[in-house]
Amino acid sequence: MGTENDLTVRDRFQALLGRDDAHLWLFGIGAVVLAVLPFALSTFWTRIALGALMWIGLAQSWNMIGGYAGYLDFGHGAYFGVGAFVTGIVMVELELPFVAGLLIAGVFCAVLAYVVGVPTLRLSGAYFAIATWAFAEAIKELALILEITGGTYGMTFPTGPGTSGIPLVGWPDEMFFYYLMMVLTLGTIALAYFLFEHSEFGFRVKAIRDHEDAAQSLGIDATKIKRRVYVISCVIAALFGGANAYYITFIHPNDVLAPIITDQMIIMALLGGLGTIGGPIIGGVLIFLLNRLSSLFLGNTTIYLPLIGLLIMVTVLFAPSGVIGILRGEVGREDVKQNLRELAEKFDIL
Amino acid sequence: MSADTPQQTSRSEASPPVLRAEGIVTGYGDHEVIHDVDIQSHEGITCLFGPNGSGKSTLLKTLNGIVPIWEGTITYGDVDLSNATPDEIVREGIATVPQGGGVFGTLTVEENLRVGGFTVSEQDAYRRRREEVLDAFPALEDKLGDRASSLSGGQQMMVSLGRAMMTGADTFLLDEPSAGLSPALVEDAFELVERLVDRGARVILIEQNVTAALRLADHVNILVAGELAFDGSPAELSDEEELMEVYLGL
Amino acid sequence: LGGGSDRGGDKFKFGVVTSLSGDLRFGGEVTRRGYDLWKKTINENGGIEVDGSSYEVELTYADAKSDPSTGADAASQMITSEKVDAVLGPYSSNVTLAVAPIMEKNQTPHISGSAESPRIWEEQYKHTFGTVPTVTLIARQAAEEILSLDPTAESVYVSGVNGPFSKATASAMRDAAENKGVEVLAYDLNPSDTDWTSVVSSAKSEDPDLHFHGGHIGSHVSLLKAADQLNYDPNGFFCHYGVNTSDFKDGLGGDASGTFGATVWLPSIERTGGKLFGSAADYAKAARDEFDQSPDYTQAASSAAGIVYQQALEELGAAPPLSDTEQSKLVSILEDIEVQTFYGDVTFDKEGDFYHNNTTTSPLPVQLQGDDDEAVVVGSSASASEANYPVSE
Amino acid sequence: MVSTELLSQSIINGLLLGGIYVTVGVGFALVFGVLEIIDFAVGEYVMLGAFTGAIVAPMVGGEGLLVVPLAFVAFFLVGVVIQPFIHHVTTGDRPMPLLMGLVFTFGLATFMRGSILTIFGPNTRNVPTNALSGGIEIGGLGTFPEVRVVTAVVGVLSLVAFMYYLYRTTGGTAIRAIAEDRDIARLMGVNINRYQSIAYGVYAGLTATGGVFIGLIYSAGPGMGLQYTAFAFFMIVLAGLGYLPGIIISGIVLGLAQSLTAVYLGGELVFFVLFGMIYVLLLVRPEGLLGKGEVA
Amino acid sequence: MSETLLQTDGLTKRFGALTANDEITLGVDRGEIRGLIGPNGSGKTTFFNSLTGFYTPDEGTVTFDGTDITGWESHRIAREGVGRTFQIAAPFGNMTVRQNMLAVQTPKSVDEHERAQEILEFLDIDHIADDDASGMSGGQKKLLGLGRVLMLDPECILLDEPTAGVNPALADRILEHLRELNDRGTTFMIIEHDMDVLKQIVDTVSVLDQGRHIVQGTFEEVSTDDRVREAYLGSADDDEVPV
Ligand SMILES: Nc1ncnc2c1ncn2[C@@H]1O[C@H](COP(=O)(O)OP(=O)(O)OP(=O)(O)O)[C@@H](O)[C@H]1O
Ligand SMILES: Nc1ncnc2c1ncn2[C@@H]1O[C@H](COP(=O)(O)OP(=O)(O)OP(=O)(O)O)[C@@H](O)[C@H]1O
Ligand SMILES: [Mg+2]
Ligand SMILES: [Mg+2]
Repeated sequence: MGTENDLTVRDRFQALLGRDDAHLWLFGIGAVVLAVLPFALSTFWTRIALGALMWIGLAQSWNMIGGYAGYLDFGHGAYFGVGAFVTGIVMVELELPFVAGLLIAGVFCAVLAYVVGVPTLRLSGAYFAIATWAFAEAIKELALILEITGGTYGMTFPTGPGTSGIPLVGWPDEMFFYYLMMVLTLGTIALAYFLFEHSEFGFRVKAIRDHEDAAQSLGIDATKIKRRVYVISCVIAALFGGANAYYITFIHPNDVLAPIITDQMIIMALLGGLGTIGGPIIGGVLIFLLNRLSSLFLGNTTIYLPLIGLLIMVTVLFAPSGVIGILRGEVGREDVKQNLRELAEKFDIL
Repeated sequence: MSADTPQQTSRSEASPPVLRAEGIVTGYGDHEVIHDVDIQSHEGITCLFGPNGSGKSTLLKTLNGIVPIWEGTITYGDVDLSNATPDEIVREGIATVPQGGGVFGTLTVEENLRVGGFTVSEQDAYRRRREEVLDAFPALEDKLGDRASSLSGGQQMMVSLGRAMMTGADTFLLDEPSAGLSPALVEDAFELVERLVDRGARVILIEQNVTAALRLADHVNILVAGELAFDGSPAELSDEEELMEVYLGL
Repeated sequence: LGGGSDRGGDKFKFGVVTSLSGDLRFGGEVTRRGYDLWKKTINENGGIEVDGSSYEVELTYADAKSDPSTGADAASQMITSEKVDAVLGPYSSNVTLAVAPIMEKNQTPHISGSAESPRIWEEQYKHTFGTVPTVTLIARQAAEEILSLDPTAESVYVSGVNGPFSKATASAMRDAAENKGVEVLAYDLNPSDTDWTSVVSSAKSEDPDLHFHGGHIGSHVSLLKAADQLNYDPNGFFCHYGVNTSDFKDGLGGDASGTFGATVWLPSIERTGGKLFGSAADYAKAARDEFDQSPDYTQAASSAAGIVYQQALEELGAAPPLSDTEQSKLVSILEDIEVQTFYGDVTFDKEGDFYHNNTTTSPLPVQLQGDDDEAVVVGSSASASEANYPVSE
Repeated sequence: MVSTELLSQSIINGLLLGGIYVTVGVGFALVFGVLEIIDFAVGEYVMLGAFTGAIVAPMVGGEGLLVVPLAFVAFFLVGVVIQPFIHHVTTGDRPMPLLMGLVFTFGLATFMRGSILTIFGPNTRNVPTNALSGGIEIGGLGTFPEVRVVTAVVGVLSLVAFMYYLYRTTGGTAIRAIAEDRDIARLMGVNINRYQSIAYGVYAGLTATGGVFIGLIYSAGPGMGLQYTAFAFFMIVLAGLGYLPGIIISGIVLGLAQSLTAVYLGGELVFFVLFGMIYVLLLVRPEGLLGKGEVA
Repeated sequence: MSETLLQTDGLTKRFGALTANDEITLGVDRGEIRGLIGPNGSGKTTFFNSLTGFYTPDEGTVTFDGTDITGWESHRIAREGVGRTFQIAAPFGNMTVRQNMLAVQTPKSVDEHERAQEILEFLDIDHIADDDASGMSGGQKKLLGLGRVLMLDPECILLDEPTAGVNPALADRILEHLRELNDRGTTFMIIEHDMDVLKQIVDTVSVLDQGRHIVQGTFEEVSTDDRVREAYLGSADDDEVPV
């Protein structure tokens, strides 16, 4: 090995990140790798990859409102589910192709998010979190009793050639969905980057997160900016919801509107690193794979549940800025020791 | 006014021990803020001046145990307090009046005093101290049942000082007690500090209201960028024209 | 990474997609015992015989984690990575409904030993079959028999959980009552984790002769506990699914006695018998030896699903691994198959609302009786025991 | 055909259901209002309490009530040990301490639920009791299930005990002082670690005790916690954040809404009505039903 | 030429039973520096909050440059030309000091980066420009608050105790800069408890007591007014001991 011997992987990673155009490079390389990936994978692994892509996108969409704007949206999954059902209703009831369903779902959820956002975004902190949670639960219960969603019997999507509405692809197979998710996810990441990391808009969003009153006094229209972020992030969740529904072909309120959908987005964003571009990517891949592949490594047991629980606790304890914090070198051995020392002090309870 | 004839307690007869910090180095995270500073509580009022961000509050917080020190020693008389926790330090007889008073707004005045006397397990001692406090600040007597947040700024400062007295301390650490108070209340605040000293206490006082504080000071320290730029009497300070002008705006 | 290794041809390989974790883990475990026992027994007997040579059976599991999309991925894993010859299906209709399309896409045969929801068969999936008659049939027939017990009930209160399986069950119960001309006082659907005192209070004020309830075990337990707390006691409770499980009996801690249920199979039942296990009793013994607990009908139906494959493969006469055309042929064989088993006779409907569902095996009402709450068949069938009715404790 | 008996029975059911929610809400209101912890594990303490009942009761003669003191002490100790971790993640220079606490306890809840599921399996278990079974009929009014009555009484009594501790004792005053400003409380000589641990321990113990009762009423299952977590949140919102006595009102409102909706509007609608109501109430009255809560 | 820039008319704000601002009628002329004094709790900060849209006044109107801005949202008022600082420092804690400056909604024409740097240098906090704002000392946070409102560059700036807790040497420089800005046309209203500061800088002073606007005049007039002495100054300019 040459003189670069002394550089650890982390140093190199940091060096790369330090470059001005690093993000562009990473994004480009990532996109190319993703584009050729399915040719190297079996159908099963393609499915896993597309699942991971979807969760990255979902985690990033939550990160927009939760991480960047600081509004803990505990009902984000509602839009995933509503997107799924609207897409389905358009396809089943109106017999329109999938593409139309997805677009209508996007528009529908934009309007819904706007209408919901106006009163709900007036709340903050725990109030906002609980309100959105209750909202999402109410939506789920509504879907269970409505006729048009299939109620508790769920909804089956039309499949087969022609249902997608995209002439190039006949029968929508895994490849189709892989590229669909890839486009959605890369689009989400690029959007998040330009909105939050590459414009004054991003500073304003963060200013609102840190001190809303002060932001207002400096001419920042908090109401409008929050609403914009909320609508964008909800529409993204809805698009993923619609795409996923057509892919799975069967949806049920208890599945696509389950609170665990939101919980996962939050955990992924947080574990990876809140309010960053890379965080949800890392967190999304990590948690999704752990969830989906745990049985390959751990056998058929539920032991992965307590393990995920532990992983979350340990991350919060020692790497509050998430895995991205570790990669950036914010969490070194010294910090862990320091953390342990401080923690030990808190056990002085006698 | 009772200020002239303070109730003599057994404590105030002997001068309290000296609180002495030597070679203090500390900071936040990796960022060192205080670089090898010595400071001690002199007889009467020891003032600590310095520009914003020079580390005054940080230094004070090492003395009361909120900020742990990286290097150096802190002693109180012959007790080593270098690694002591805030409650141990309070029990030794060192009380803090935080910036702005820091009263517990949702608690009543009485309850604030009770929290102040938290370390006092003996009922008699507790009652005696409470008497002393009400003696020193008669204005509080009518307000005992009121929420502390409903009091005026000056009254809140009385609560804060009274609460510190409840701990039974004879050394007081005060962080900008006059900040934000109206002129009448600034007067009050300084008068209250003087009363503490009259009762035999030693005080370390951070102030930006340099003019007023200098009138009371028995000893002056000036902290600049985490290092001690001056350590001496007010009289000696008046010779240091440059210091006075650059850091104290005088 | 990449595809699964090319498998050798000495064994028939079946993929099992079922929920081994998550909310449905209990049912998933039951199906797993059924599939495992079939595999063990057939391998002890030398395997599946095709053209004179025998091939052992290999099962490979994938956990659906009670989640449809995980189930779909698991199914895909079975087909594309594990390259299985056929698939044994999941527990619960939601997961089945997500797995079935994968089977259609890959034209892989798929038999479920436990799915009972009518929704599955309405979709008319060509490659999916089920050995348990849909709950629409089970609940209706059992209900009709219970309604015929003496003294004949004049009114019934129907409650249920608002879930796909449970709602189908409750509505079948209601249909049964309407068929028999019994007054249905209410048809009351609730979320599964609701507080059942409301249902009980409404029911109590209606004062029905019988109370029918469609749900899973948890809701039965809550309902019956609430009934106990509010001193509500009609002549009998009929709950489906799962009164004959330890989960139900443990959950009620000794108060389960007298509850009516429905089944298509019991260890004590008389069936023609046939392949692999000579009789229901033989099967029950084998199951107890293996798992140390009595099998219920879901487990039996899961084992029967294996036996159906066994006979179909014998008829097909192709050695493993099966080619795509052989898999398609296997599906056509399944469509026409008639198998006699310890579980009962199995055939699959070829059209109608129960397309590819086995509607041949006949359902029976049961009741928990005696000190250890043994389930016994009651009603009009030849071997039926005397029902404890009106139920006294 | 409106039966007054059914109406009064429904009201009884609603009130007693509210009593069950109170047992869960009390401790939660304390840790939320005083320690500023949004504890996602609240429902899991209920679950653990119920499981303790299911497992220990058969060893003590099949009487679930005997498990209550044990559950309280055991989970008090568990809480005392867990609190320093939560304290650690919600202080210091961490960004968004509220979220950190929330996510940490989310991990804790996942850990608890997953462990129980892995160790004991998914089955529901009975928590037996001989002392409390059946209901007391009061002519014209309806039936009062014994176990539910006792639960509601325990819930209200623990609220009273909490209020007494917080407002009448020095330790309680110290806890309220900590709630306002941890550092200043330390400067008054309060060992904040100890008092926070006590508060959290009492919460964990009480909630687990509530869990034993809930196990007696329903049964114990590893997945039962989630809905109580949701209800605990809604309890404190309706009560008005930080306003302890409001817990009684919110229990009553939730219980009655649930019971009356089920009987008069239809069981399917129960949770839709409940969640919808909570959402709308939060929008129009974030300071709680009584208007005594603090609004962030 | 004296022309009224900011005018309130009967402005009233109540909190429950407490009337924190009681029919305050007060005008600030274009180009002047107005002092606002009064005892703690007399309603000064509330007045600022009512002016800038943080509170909706119960009664009365606010007019700025001829436009009625009563009840406007605060960001609109800020863009209209009324900037303010907070008594309790309110930095955006999870951003760097520089990002705090860049977040401000500035007019499109200026080079934000250059401007931010100039202001940070002037306030003597440029050395920590790329540190997290949450780690600043009390005084530094105040300075950042001032820096941000200077970024906004409004026609009229309301300062809530800009020098409280600020080192006197720096306080002097801040005042000097305010005067400079004032010379270039910015109008100020300053809440300040330090009489020495006020004396140096203000043109006129308004005094609030218990929510009411009791006196207005030059510093000299006001500081010798009996009501003011009684309510506010106490023994500061007097030898009598307050009761
Ligand atoms: N919690 C903290 N985390 C990180 N850095 C801090 C923290 N508190 C203070 N600092 C830094 O330490 C230095 C000293 O701060 P300190 O508060 O002690 O100053 P000070 O002399 O009291 O100033 P002021 O007069 O403005 O109150 C400052 O540069 C500040 O940025
Ligand atoms: N949001 C609020 N809710 C209730 N009461 C309030 C609120 N804001 C201020 N008050 C009350 O209104 C009165 C005026 O407060 P304000 O903050 O305006 O005083 P101030 O003149 O700025 O005092 P100081 O000089 O101490 O800053 C006080 O009695 C205060 O307690
Ligand atoms: Mg300071
Ligand atoms: Mg003010």
